[in-house]
Amino acid sequence: MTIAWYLAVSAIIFVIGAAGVLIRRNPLVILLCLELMLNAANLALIGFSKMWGNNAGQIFALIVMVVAACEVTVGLGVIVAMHRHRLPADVDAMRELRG
Amino acid sequence: MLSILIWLPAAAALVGALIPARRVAGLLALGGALGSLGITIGLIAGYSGHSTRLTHVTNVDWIRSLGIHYSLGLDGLNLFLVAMTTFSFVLAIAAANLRDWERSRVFFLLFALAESAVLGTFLAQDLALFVAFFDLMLIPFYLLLGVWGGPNRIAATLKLVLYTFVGSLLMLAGAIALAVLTSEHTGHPISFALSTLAASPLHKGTQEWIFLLFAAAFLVKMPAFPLHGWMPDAYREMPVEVLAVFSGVLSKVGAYGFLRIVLPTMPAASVHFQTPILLISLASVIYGSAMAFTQTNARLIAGYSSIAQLGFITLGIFAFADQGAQGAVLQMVNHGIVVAPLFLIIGLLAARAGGSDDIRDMGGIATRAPILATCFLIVTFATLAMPGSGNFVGEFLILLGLFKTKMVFSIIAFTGVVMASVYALRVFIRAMHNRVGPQVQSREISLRYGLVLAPFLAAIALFAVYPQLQLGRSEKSVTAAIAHEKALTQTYDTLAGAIKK
Amino acid sequence: MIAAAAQLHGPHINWAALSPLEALIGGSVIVLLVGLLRPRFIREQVVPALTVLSLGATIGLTLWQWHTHVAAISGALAIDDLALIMTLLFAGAGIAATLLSWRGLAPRVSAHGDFYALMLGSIAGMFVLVAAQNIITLFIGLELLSIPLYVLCATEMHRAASLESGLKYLIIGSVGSATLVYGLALIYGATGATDFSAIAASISHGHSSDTLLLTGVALVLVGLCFKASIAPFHQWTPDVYEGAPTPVTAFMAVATKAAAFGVLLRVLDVMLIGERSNWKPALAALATITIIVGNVGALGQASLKRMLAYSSVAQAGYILAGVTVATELGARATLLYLIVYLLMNIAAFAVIIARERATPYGDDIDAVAGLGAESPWLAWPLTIAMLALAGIPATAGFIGKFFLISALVSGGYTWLAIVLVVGSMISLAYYLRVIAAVWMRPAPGPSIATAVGVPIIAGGSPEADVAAGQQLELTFVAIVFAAATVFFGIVPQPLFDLVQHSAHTLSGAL
Amino acid sequence: MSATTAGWLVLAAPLLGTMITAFGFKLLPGKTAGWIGTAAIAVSFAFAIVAFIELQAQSPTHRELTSSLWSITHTVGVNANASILVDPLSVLMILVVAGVSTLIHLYSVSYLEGDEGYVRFFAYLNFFVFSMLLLVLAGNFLLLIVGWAFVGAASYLLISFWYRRTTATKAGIKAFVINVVGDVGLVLGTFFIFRGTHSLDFLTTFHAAPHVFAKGSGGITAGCLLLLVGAFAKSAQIPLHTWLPDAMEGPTPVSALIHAATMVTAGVYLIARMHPLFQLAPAAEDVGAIVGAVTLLVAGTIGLAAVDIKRVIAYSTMSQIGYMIMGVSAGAYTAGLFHLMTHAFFKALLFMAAGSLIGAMGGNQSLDRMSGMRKALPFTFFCFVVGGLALSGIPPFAGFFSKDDILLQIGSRGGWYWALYVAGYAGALLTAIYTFRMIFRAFLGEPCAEASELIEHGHVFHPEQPTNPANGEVEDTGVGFPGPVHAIAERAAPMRIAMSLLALLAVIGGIVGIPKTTSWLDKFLAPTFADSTIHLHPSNGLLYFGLVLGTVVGLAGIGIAYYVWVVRPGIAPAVAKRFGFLDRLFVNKWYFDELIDALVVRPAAWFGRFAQGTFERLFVNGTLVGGTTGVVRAGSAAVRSAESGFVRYYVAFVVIGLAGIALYFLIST
Repeated sequence: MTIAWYLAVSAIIFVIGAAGVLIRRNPLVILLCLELMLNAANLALIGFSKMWGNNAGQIFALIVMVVAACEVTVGLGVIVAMHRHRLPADVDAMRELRG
Repeated sequence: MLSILIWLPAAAALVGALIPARRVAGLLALGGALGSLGITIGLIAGYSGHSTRLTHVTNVDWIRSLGIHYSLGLDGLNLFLVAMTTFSFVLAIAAANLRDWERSRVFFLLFALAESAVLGTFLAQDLALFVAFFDLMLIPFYLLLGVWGGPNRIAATLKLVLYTFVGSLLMLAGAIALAVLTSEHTGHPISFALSTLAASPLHKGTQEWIFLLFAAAFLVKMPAFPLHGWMPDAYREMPVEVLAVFSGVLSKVGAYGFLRIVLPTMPAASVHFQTPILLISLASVIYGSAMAFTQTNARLIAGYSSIAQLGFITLGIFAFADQGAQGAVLQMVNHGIVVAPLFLIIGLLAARAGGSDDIRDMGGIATRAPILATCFLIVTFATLAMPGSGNFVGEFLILLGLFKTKMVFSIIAFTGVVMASVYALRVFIRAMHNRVGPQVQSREISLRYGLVLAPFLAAIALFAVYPQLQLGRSEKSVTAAIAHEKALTQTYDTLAGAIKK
Repeated sequence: MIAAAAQLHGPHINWAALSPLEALIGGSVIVLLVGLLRPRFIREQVVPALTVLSLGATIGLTLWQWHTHVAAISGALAIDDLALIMTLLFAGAGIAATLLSWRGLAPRVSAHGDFYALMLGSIAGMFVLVAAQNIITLFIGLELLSIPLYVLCATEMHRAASLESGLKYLIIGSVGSATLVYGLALIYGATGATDFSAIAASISHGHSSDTLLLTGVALVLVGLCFKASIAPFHQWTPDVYEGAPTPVTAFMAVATKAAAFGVLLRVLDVMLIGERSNWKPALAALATITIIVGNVGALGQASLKRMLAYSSVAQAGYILAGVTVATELGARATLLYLIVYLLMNIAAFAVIIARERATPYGDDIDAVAGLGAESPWLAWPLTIAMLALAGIPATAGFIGKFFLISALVSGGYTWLAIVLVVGSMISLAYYLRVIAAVWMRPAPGPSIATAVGVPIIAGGSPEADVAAGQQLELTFVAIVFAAATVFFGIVPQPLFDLVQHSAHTLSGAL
Repeated sequence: MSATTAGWLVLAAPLLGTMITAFGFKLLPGKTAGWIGTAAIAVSFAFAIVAFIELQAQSPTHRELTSSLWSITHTVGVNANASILVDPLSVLMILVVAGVSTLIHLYSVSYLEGDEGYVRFFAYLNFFVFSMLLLVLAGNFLLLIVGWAFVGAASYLLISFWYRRTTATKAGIKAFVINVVGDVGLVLGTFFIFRGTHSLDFLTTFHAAPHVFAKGSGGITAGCLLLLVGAFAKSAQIPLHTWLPDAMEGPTPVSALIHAATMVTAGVYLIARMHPLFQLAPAAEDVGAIVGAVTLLVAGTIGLAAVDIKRVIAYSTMSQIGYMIMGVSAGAYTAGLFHLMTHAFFKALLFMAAGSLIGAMGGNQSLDRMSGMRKALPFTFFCFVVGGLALSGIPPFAGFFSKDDILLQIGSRGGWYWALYVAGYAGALLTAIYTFRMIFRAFLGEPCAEASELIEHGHVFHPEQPTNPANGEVEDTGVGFPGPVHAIAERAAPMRIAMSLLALLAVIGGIVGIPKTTSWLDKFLAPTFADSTIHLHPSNGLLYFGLVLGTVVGLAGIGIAYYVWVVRPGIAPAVAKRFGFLDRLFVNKWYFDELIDALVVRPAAWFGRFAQGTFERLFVNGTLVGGTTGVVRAGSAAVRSAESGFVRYYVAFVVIGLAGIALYFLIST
């Protein structure tokens, strides 16, 4: 099975994630979609690392996971804070800043 | 020496701004200006004009990495412009001292800064330095107009600054391009020194678009038709003391820029664009005059008349004839020492006509103010360049030069001379003569203000009987400035003649 | 991670070279811990003091390491002039931001320790970012820089605007990072290497037109341009800048941008130099769009923060132009402009914060109306900052623009120089509008002051209740940076000497 | 002292007078200023005589003396010094100018009495004399132009001397602007000549001209025609004459001095001075001669119809100058200058008499109001008659010899010049008619109210509420209006003295140039015109024929006038009705004002209004400013609307941008 398949899958996941960010309005879902995008990258990395036979890609993937975790944490924190202030869980409602 | 000349006013005013006393600031600013004037007079006395060489040269590295030098120099080209500047500023600041200004310390600081910047522009011998001073010059006037100006000053400032900075930013780009491309052209390290740039001109094509960038800046500054959109508002709102120097001195920077920078560094382009520029100038002459005799606001009449005058000056420069250029330089000085008192007098008239600049609200002011009337009369005659005034000698030379190279332009330009007589006298009559206007309280000019105007009249008289004072000193440098163009045009003409045969 | 890597390879770590980074991280930890102590004095006075101290230490160590050019952690990081100058820049911005937020609201609502610790952490991230020598450290640095900023934006939790900006920044930022990391992945896939030099080498060996690689490059460009707020990836900038606490905005505006451009220089001029022919036109186009979008967007903005946000977009366009030419001169011009940009922006933000605290208008332009008469010590710095941003002579802004333009012209991008000039023309309109408000308008009457709606919309905040008297540090910052702006406008040679060698590390590729 | 020194002093005296009166205006009580002014001119006249004697002492070939003080411009080939040229021509002119001016100053001492602008008047008047002397003494074109413009300015100042009369200021600016047109012509002409000779100095130019310009070549012809424009503007020749009648708004002495005796003859002097150039441009000479002839006829006809007494004299001035221009253009230089001199005498006299008459009428100038003044003003009447006879060319009065001399010379050129000859005598007939129409209507017949008041109560009529006769505006007696005193020669000694002296000159002035008998003037002026290529040797037959014809025509004219306005007063209106068209034409001054208004003034004003109303608003502000700002604003709106606040849209932009770049990369390789 050539690298192309891994790439294809990862690309599809990436696009799905992006599409999710574009379409969904719930911040939680958007966070999930972001996770998808990052993991698409991970898949690609691991595939390449296998292809090139060096493990730099895998290290990178690990790091990406950690980073992803951090991002989600911060994101959830902010969402919680918003919830506390009775702000709707809807990104389209966040339009106080514009223009 | 020249550095002192430039920075003395600013320094003095800065001290004044730091001293927490009301009157001191103005007097210190005046003192600084006087100092510069003194230095200038010394320089004139010491200047022979036997060679085109720069004198009193200051030249130190400013930004080594970009080949920018803080280099100043004096020659026949800028000697009398500097003199005119210091002279007008002394008297304008003196006039300003006769009034009370809120936040007077800032006012005089800006006023003096303006003088320093203008002097720097005239003396700079490095393109980058020139550009820097050229832009810097505007900031004090921007604030002077914006803070102490008339009712709708904010709009005026915006127009003024946008117009002029649009020009000068284009020039900035042009200047850098000129220097960088020259250094690539010659292979020498980049340098903004005018002498270097003039030494090795670029290819014609390159010169041409750079020329346009510079022309934009200078034509806006003058202002020339049709780039004068900022002029009416600014002139209407500016305090007259500021306006006197603004119109008298700053407008000359543009024309001077052509002589000092454009013609020496871009001869091919200058020749290439001779006719378009001449047409613009001619349009300025006629349009300015026409506007001047339809306006009813005295300031605007003077403003449009200076558009026409600057048109004449540009005609003289781009005639590429010695007489024309000499006349142009003479005319720059003449116009300066004429238009400044003109605006001061308009201020006095407005004060007597219930604060209105509109000549329809004036009339009959001469009845109780014969001296003021006489001053105004003399200035008026000088403005319309009546023979016997220095302005006439200037226009005579300009038109003579133009007549030699471009006869048709010269003949058309004469209509401007006639129209000048119409609008100038129109102001005088509508203001001083005829029936007394409704709110007019005619009263004689105060002694102190008379003492401010007197030097102007004296200068006008001096240049009327002895313009040679300047012509003799400027001849060498001025002719050198247009030497390339003369040579080029002549070769073109001979070529054309050959082709005909 | 670094530790993990160490056990695997037992790499040689040059502790001395890394000392600035150590100072930052250590400082961050200490600040965090001290912040946990109870006494009010410690939290409100000592913590900021410690922050400043550690930043000072960073600067000191940076100067100590001056002109060293070594690879640390087995080539993961490179300590060279570029990195060191950037570090100075970040630390300076950090100190300024600390002073600006010292008596501000943001640290109070979040625990002081956290606030400053996050800031230091973010600075550490910036250091890693500009020093990075391979794509992994690049990514680590980027995230270490970004994540704290997400939090910092949202610190003023009682303000919906603050939260909104935080979340927006987070979402879009994450999209950006995802794009970046995906791009890096593709590049890795195309070249099989993670080190910049190795990647560059393999590109020069004929992978230059590989589809995989090109896609990767595109994704990486977008990811980085996003951080540098280059149009059309700039849209988060106005919202986030306006919503975030003003000191944070100031910090982001200068430091983040600098970091982004620092890494752009490295990535483009070292790693992707082989792709020059491809990315140069793209960047030129982006620069043009950015300059125009930023400048026209800033017109007529009532909120000063928003105006400065757009102006920062425009400035990013100018700087990107400097990057575009991909010459040593261009790199130097870019660096110099970044320094200048720091000076003038901090000065402006300091004044805005001062007014936020003194008036009920928040960051609305009314807040500075009549400032010239009221308090010249704030009016002049603001005026100078605006003139500098507009590029008026006798200010550093003029020098910066001058250098940029000459770099562009000599790099054969004269048309881009003209675009830059046109942009500056437009920019005059809104910069001078501020000056006009400062000097030519009277201070607005109390009638407007009572209108409560104004401040919130204007991104203002209850900070207004802080007494106007206690702004010495703000005035101080404003004056110092404005003075520097003028000083380097008149005596710019030191700046040129500073950046003189910075580009040498890149020059190998250039 | 040498002739040139005297020349300089001739200039210095009036300048000094100006200075004293101008600066000391607050310190000079009563008539002091008047006497100072008069003295200054008298001194100047004295020096003129000295110059004359000194010049005569020189040998005839060395009578062109120049002297220069300092150099005004000496650069890039344009060299002009402050230099004067003293030769018979200029000496004749300074003698006439200074002499007549002295008398007119003397007259004014009383005439302006009681006017609040008294001192200002003499400052102006002195300045005028200075300018005029500068004009005639100038040794190069630059100085000539300066003097030329200065007299224009002085004339402007004096025309609108009563500056609160709007009519006066209008007339003033009209005169000034038309004079500037003349200046422009003069300057342009100078350019053309300078282009050939590369010199502004008179003598150098004159010597060089024949070598650089081929006779009748384009350059010189253009130059001379342009010089003629200058001459016409100053000397009120068609079509640049319309300012002169309006100039009568000025005080009467001004009309006498500037608009009769001196300034308006500058054109004649110019042509005479430039004769070496004009002889190279025969076309220009012919134009001058024809225009002169036309002017003398047209002005004569208008003189028949005018009712304002000063305007009648003004038109007669135009017509007489027509004679001179015709003469000097046709090469009859001496004759032209001779007539210039005599005309100065009798026309100044006529104006003075008119002034006295107007004084008696309380400022009113309309012939319709006047009648029977003879008893009231016997002396004035006498002067009027003497002047009138001289003007009508009745022997042995001065005008007789000079006018006939011009016509004689012209006739002797034969060819088409005969047409001019005939026109000249036709003009003479008209002259006699309108002159005596004026005299008869004013002095004969039943005494009018003013006259009888003067006769019976013995004091001059003074209206309770003085009004501007031109437009009926009510005047006050503040500065800027005529004073309350109406001086008449019968009461004021200075006026009487001045008038009697002029009357004497008007009678005997002709003696200096009696053809074939004395002709001292010919001999005196010979050196100046020695280089003339036109040599006229009129036959005695033509001479005697001319003398007789002149006398007959003059007497006939007087006869007709007497018949129409004294014997059968009814005829005049009847004739006017009979030839209604001609009447309207003459009354409306041949519609020249309307013509110029339509051709020049209106278009200029229209252009001005267009520039201000349309162009400035639509293009300069609308397109240039509005357009650019509009584009920028639109862009701003677009950008800000894109900044919608929806995060997902921002992401969309990121994706789109990404796609764009990626596509570009993939396509470009």
